[in-house]
Amino acid sequence: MAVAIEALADEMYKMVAETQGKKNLKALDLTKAMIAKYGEAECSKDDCKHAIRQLIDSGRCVYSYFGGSFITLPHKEGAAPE
Amino acid sequence: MADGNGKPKAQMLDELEKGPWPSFVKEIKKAAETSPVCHDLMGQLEVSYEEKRSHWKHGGIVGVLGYGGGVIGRYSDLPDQFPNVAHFHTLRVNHPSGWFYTSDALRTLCDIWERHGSGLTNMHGSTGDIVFLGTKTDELEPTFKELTEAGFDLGGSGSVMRTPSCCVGQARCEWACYDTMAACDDITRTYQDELHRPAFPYKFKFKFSGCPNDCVAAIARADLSIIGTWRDDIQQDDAAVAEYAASGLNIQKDVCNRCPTHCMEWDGKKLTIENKECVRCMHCINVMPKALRPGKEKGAAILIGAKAPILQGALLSSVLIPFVPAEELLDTLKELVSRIWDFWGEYGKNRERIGELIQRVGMANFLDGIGLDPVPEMVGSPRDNPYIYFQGKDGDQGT
Amino acid sequence: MADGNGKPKAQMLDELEKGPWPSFVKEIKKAAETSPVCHDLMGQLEVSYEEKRSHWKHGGIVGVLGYGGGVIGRYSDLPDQFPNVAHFHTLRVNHPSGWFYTSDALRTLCDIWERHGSGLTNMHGSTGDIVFLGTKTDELEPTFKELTEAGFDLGGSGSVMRTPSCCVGQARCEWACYDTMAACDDITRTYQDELHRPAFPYKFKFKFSGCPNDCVAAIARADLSIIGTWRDDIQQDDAAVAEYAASGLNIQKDVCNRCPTHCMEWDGKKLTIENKECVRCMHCINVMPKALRPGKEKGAAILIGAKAPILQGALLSSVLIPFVPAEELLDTLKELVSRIWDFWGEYGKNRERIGELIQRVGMANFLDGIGLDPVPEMVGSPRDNPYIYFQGKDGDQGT
Amino acid sequence: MATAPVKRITDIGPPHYEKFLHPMIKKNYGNWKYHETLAPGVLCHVAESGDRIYTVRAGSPRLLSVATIRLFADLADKYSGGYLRFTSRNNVEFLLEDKGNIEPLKRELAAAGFPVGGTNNAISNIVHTQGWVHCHSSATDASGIVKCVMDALYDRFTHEDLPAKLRIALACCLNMCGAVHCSDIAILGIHRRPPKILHETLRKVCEIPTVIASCPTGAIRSATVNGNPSVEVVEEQCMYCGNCYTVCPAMPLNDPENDGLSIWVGGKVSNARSAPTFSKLAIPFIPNNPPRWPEVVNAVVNIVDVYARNARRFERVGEWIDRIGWPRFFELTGIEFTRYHIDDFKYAGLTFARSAHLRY
Amino acid sequence: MATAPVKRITDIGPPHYEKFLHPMIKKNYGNWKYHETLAPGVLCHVAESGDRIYTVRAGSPRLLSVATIRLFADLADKYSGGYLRFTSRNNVEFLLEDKGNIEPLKRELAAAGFPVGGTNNAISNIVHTQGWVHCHSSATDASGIVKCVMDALYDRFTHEDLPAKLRIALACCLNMCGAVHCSDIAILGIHRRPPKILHETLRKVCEIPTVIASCPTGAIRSATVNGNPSVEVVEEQCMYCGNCYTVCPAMPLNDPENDGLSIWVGGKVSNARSAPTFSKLAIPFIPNNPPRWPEVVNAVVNIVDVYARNARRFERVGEWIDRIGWPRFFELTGIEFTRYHIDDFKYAGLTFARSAHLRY
Ligand code: SRM
Ligand code: SRM
Ligand code: SRM
Ligand code: SRM
Ligand code: SF4
Ligand code: SF4
Ligand code: SF4
Ligand code: SF4
Ligand code: SF4
Ligand code: SF4
Ligand code: SF4
Ligand code: SF4
Repeated sequence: MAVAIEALADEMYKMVAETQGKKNLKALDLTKAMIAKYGEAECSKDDCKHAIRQLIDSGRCVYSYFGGSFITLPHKEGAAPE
Repeated sequence: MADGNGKPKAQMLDELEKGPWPSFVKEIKKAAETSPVCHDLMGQLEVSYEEKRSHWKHGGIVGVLGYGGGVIGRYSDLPDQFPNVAHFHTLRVNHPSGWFYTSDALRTLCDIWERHGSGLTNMHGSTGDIVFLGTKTDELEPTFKELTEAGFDLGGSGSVMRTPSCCVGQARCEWACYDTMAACDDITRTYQDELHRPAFPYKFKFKFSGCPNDCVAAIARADLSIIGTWRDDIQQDDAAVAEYAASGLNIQKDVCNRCPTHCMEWDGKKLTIENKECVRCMHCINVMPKALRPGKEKGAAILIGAKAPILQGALLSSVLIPFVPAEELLDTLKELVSRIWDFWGEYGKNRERIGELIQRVGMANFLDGIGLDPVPEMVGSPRDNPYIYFQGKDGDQGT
Repeated sequence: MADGNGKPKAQMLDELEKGPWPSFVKEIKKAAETSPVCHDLMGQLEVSYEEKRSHWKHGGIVGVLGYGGGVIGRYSDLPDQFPNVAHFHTLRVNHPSGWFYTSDALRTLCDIWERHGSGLTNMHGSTGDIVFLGTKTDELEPTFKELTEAGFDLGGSGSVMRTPSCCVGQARCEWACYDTMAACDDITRTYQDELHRPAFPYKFKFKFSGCPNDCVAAIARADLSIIGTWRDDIQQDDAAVAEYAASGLNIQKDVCNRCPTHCMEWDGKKLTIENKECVRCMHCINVMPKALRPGKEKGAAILIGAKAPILQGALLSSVLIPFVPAEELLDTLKELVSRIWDFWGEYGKNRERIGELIQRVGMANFLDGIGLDPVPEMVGSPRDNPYIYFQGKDGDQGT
Repeated sequence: MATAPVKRITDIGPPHYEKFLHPMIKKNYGNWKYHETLAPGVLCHVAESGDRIYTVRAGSPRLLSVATIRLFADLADKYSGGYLRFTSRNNVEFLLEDKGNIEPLKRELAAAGFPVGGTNNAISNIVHTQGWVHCHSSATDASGIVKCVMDALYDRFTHEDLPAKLRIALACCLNMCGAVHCSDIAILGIHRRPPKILHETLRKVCEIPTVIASCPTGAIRSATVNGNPSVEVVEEQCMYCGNCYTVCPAMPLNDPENDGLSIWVGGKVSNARSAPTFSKLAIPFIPNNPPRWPEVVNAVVNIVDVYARNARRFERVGEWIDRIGWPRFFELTGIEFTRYHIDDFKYAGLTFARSAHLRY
Repeated sequence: MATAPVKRITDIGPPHYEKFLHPMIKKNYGNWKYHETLAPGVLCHVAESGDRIYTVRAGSPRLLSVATIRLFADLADKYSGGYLRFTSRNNVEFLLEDKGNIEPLKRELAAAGFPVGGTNNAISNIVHTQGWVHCHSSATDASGIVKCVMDALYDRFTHEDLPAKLRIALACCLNMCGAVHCSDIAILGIHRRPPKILHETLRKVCEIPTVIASCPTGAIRSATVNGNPSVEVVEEQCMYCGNCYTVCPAMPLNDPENDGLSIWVGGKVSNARSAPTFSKLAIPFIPNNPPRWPEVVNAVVNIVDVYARNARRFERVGEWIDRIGWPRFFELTGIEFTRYHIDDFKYAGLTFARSAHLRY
């Protein structure tokens, strides 16, 4: 049975939260991790895409950019003035 | 500046109001009339001019909700001195194909930007977007809201498909071998998700040129360069050729001698083109537009891989599909793109453009990966080194 | 073979006696008439033909006393079956410049080789040596003794200067822009030590061609390629040009259109060469030898770095000194060579040819190392990537 | 960041271009027959139907205030039925049905300070980037230099008297936003010192493995600084590309004394005659000298002038140099040939002069 | 090895060439004016002095017995005052003062089986290497293939009816002894399997670090085999260059089933017209098929014939292909284009078709 989108999103969120500050994750990293975990049959690329979209649209995560785009927890920018 | 709002005079920048070419400093000053932000921009820029260095800092996280691209975060490193540009983000607004506008559309954009930002723009950015130059984090979402309500959307930034662009094509050019504007618009629309939500290893650009003159420089700066061309013979009007000759054009010297394959002959009366050897460079057509025209069997070549030099040196796109008839172009392109993106997603490293990936894994492996057969049109010439990785198992006698 | 000495018949090799082109099998058989070694060579070769593989083994250490080059050791891997070729070393005998001989000199060589080896030769090896093909270890020294007594010496192998070679040059060619034979002979003689006693990181080859036709393929296979050329204008005999035209040569098509810089014009009567743009390719001269000749101010260009593909891909030599007047050539060359060898000795790795070293350290650093100034003639074009290592310290404003 | 409004509109893409097309263009779309040039900056495209559309192209500084855009809009309303477009080189084009409108439009543009030209064998607008106006990465300004160079080349924009098209582009750092690497003349901002390392910031905002991996020459190594993990740069291995700065804001390369410009020549994009090709190094370094950058202006004008005097008809800069050879290019322009011109990057060997084709 | 004799002569170099020069050559050395071709293989060089020297060039198998060399010496005595030379492509040239000797010499050469020709737009001798006659490294034979190909091209040697010079070369392994890499047509022996490792021998005769360093692709790794240090080869990374075998005899590549030949085209050495250039891959693999290698012979003859029919005057093979394009070369010759033709080595990217210059 396919993994629910919400469950994927939660799991992705956990990954992002855990690696925050240590390693920047890309959408592709999250997708590959989920597929590795559940297998392509249970969790398609498209499912992951929807999960990421949910994660972002809900505001739980945001995209960041440092030479490449990553998915991260919302936070105030280092460069932004106080 | 002269308006005495307490800021130092921009003496160096004032020098750039002189001279006949339109002045960007005048533009900033014009905008300053209604936008205080522009005073601080002038101020900080004057400091840069004095110190010979940028005073901007990276910004990585700002954007509009749900999108991962379309906004470039930017902060001043002199925020105390120039508080109005402490934030100075840009919005990249997706331009309409071919950069066509009505006066009303332009005014709508102006109004939105005057309300929410500096009132300064680039028409356009190098990728082709309408660039709204400088606003605060708070204004991003409201600007976006007004833009979408007016029918505009953001363009790309980050690891996404970037805003595709195209030459004026069939709208005003007799040489366009396919409908560049339709193709550009269709691809932009089809891949909205890929444009707004970064899911790629790095950026991916499309550019559409209607003929080999390549008026959007697709071959130099697009990961996928779609360049119009034709398959049959150049259309030739002998009477018009004669007119050019009569009017003083030196056909031997300026046309035949400059043909890269020397496949044209001019005997003083009749121009003969050995079309089999013509490489469709456009030169003769460019010189004699009334006499020569691209053939009737029109379409495009699809080339892959161009990019700027960072990191391993610049690349030009190279031929992937030598010819697709105009009618089949969009289907072929979409089918192809999905396979390319899959392969890239699977094997591409962070910040690795498709052209770099192809170089790393080898073109033949890339072709295998996307399911295309090798054809000689893909190479300038076959390999000259003997370092061939033969496939297959022991005892394989074939090639 | 048909002589019934107990060896299997060479049925496959016999097939190679057929056909109009002179047969190497016939040569081996001729030699077999006086040399039993050749029977075993035929035998082993027939086995190779049957099994589709070489039956020779490496042999690295044989040679003549005091020399580190000139002999290639070779052993059979079927010594029991073919004891006469259990050892089958070759001697590389340094040929006279231009491969000129008298009948007597040839007979002397034949006599020596018949006494001491297989009686088989290569006239000549790819580097240019007389190759004495196949003898035993014991015979090396006696062969060498007789050779030197007859005025011949060994050529190169291993990490030495290899036997230099040259085109026929001024001995029989009207185009030779310097005396290739004298230069080749002088360099060979000057560097006898470097030829015989391996002191380099790897092999080093010289080849001398009298003009850009490059009849010894210097640019493709010599570490130092000396190619004759001229600095002034092509010598032109208008009457002779007219004769060629009259005799049916299509000067426009076959000469002017094929000139790489299109610097020739033919108006049906007069040929005009824009000599400033001529790249001295030789084509027009080749086609009309009676009408056109190299200029009078003759000399050579010195190019560096050619080699076969192992390991990093083949290299062509590239321009190091664009022009040296013929009179100064030998002095310049020797001065240059000593600096090049010093640099190579200092920085070259084992099995690194000079061309590979230059690529590794960069041409500019190499030029610094040998004390030559950069000139634009050295490059096909300047760099197209922006990855410049600027020299000098902080605050250095210069270039 | 604001929370999503109920009916947030997203992913609509740009407006469809058809809405913005002049009726005559819509009618003759895909059916143009040929074109003529009426004057520099003024084209006439003739359709199979016999219809004629007139294009008037005006130069633009690209950095435009809304005031100026509104001016263009007003001019469009007055002369071209409200229809206009921008070009791939950031010029503005008015699309006129009525030939009689050409001259009045040109007059108004002139009065407002916008030159008409840039077509055919003219120098068109300079494709350029952000510079000190917006980019953190810039080794020089963009708009300012463009202004100075175009002031000097003004007549080359309004006249079509060059041997062929001549395309100039400027990028303010090695990222080369724009088609700078394939321009007849490219002006490129360059750094010449390795990045400084802001160890404190680095610790907070950068991933060390990513930083190390970002360096194409392997010049960045991990290091412990004041007891904390950080990185160091092997200075001799750095060629100032700025890639580390792109992935890590704590490694700025700005250096007022050593930043500056370089000039590149002979690139092209079109397939006309010769294949597209990269620009090659002409001048390795010119110091930043704001506000008018006289050295850059002189360098560019000199190359343009020498080209204009020497090239044959239809020879782009690179094609001209191909014919006369690089030695003569350096001789004619008086530019010095240095060690920096000799390639030492990936394909270095292939750029050496690997033939005896020599001109003296 | 023998001990040194008391008066051992060393380092004398080759005999000075002057001793071997025909008196007429000595007299006119450096003063030749022009030359003419009297017949294929027969040249006449005319000196400023008016003197004429006649050259008769005969084909040779290169691998010569002393018997044949003596035959040449005898012919030289009879017809050319005892003077002769060999060419850079291993032909023999007799240098005649007396025009009347040309025909008798040609007759005697013909009788002895040595064809006269190879000049101008003929196919000259095939530059080649040792093959199974002497080299351990060879993936194929040399002399045998050359014999078969030249048998088939015999008329192309004795006639000068090609569009231009056509140079063929053969090398029996990737070391490419000879100018194989710059030939109009090159025949190259290739291995297609990684080396076998003779661990016992390796232990005794090879230095492991040297072996590892020898591999250009880094395919060789150290390994412990039967408790002893040795190496292993990552098979997918090996492209069979044989360099490890050159430095270590314990890593032979011979493999009768997989060794064979490849065909390369379009290289040249001369600077005439186009610059010197490398040969490019035409046929990736042809199995060894001794004694007459029919597939190789047919492949070469086919390319020569197609070239002869299609090229224009003075177009070398590579120049012809440049004009017609590679797609048409493959079409006209019927050779299949495969993945192996696409470069994936160091400069791969530069060999892709980086323009829209396309022929259909
Ligand atoms: C705004 C714009 C320049 C302009 O003034 O027009 C621009 C600005 C930046 N570019 Fe660009 N690029 C812009 C078009 C280009 C182009 C031209 C094109 O798209 O046709 C290129 C060359 C083509 C290509 O993609 O290879 C280009 C090649 C780069 C690169 C090098 C990419 C590479 O793979 O080599 C970088 C570096 C990076 O991505 O980290 C870069 C990075 C950047 C960044 C985001 C700087 C950074 O490292 O974060 C710049 C933000 C400047 C700012 O403050 O706004 N920009 N950039 C152009 C986008 C406007 C628009 O959307 O229309
Ligand atoms: C409007 C524009 C396309 C657009 O959608 O915006 C355009 C429009 C035309 N181009 Fe272009 N080209 C345009 C950018 C380009 C570019 C891209 C660039 O400059 O970055 C190129 C490639 C440049 C390069 O090679 O570096 C380009 C290379 C050409 C060529 C080839 C010239 C050559 O000999 O190399 C032609 C043919 C000609 O001019 O003879 C051409 C011809 C034309 C024609 C004549 C086509 C036609 O029949 O309508 C158009 C009027 C040209 C003129 O300016 O004389 N167009 N053209 C672009 C105007 C830019 C500007 O404002 O100046
Ligand atoms: C005898 C020899 C030099 C030597 O010292 O041994 C020689 C002698 C001449 N060469 Fe050569 N070339 C000789 C090897 C070469 C080579 C090297 C090679 O083949 O390995 C080349 C470079 C080949 C290449 O480019 O791959 C060579 C490229 C030329 C050319 C340029 C042809 C072209 O169009 O590319 C000419 C000019 C011509 O033939 O028009 C030329 C012309 C000549 C002339 C006409 C020069 C002269 O005026 O005497 C000589 C008689 C040529 C003929 O065969 O028709 N020679 N010539 C070599 C004869 C080899 C043989 O036995 O066939
Ligand atoms: C005999 C000869 C071939 C022939 O049949 O003519 C030859 C034979 C060998 N060559 Fe060679 N090379 C011969 C001319 C060449 C040439 C041509 C030239 O000198 O003009 C080349 C290409 C030019 C160059 O130097 O790059 C050549 C490039 C090589 C290479 C690759 C070198 C490289 O840097 O890429 C090797 C491999 C090596 O040195 O380990 C090699 C190695 C060898 C060895 C020593 C094999 C080995 O690995 O130990 C061969 C010994 C064969 C044998 O059993 O006699 N041979 N070799 C040629 C020398 C005869 C002579 O002295 O006249
Ligand atoms: S690329 Fe070709 S079709 Fe498009 S505008 Fe330029 S000339 Fe016209
Ligand atoms: S399009 Fe180009 S290649 Fe074709 S005939 Fe015209 S000039 Fe020649
Ligand atoms: S290289 Fe030139 S000088 Fe030497 S033989 Fe050939 S044509 Fe004559
Ligand atoms: S030598 Fe070559 S470049 Fe010079 S004029 Fe003759 S054909 Fe042209
Ligand atoms: S070229 Fe460099 S400095 Fe200029 S806008 Fe692009 S990234 Fe910024
Ligand atoms: S600027 Fe470039 S070369 Fe220098 S350290 Fe940074 S990434 Fe490396
Ligand atoms: S090419 Fe290879 S096999 Fe042939 S002789 Fe040279 S080293 Fe030996
Ligand atoms: S044959 Fe070449 S690639 Fe293969 S292991 Fe040996 S050295 Fe490496």
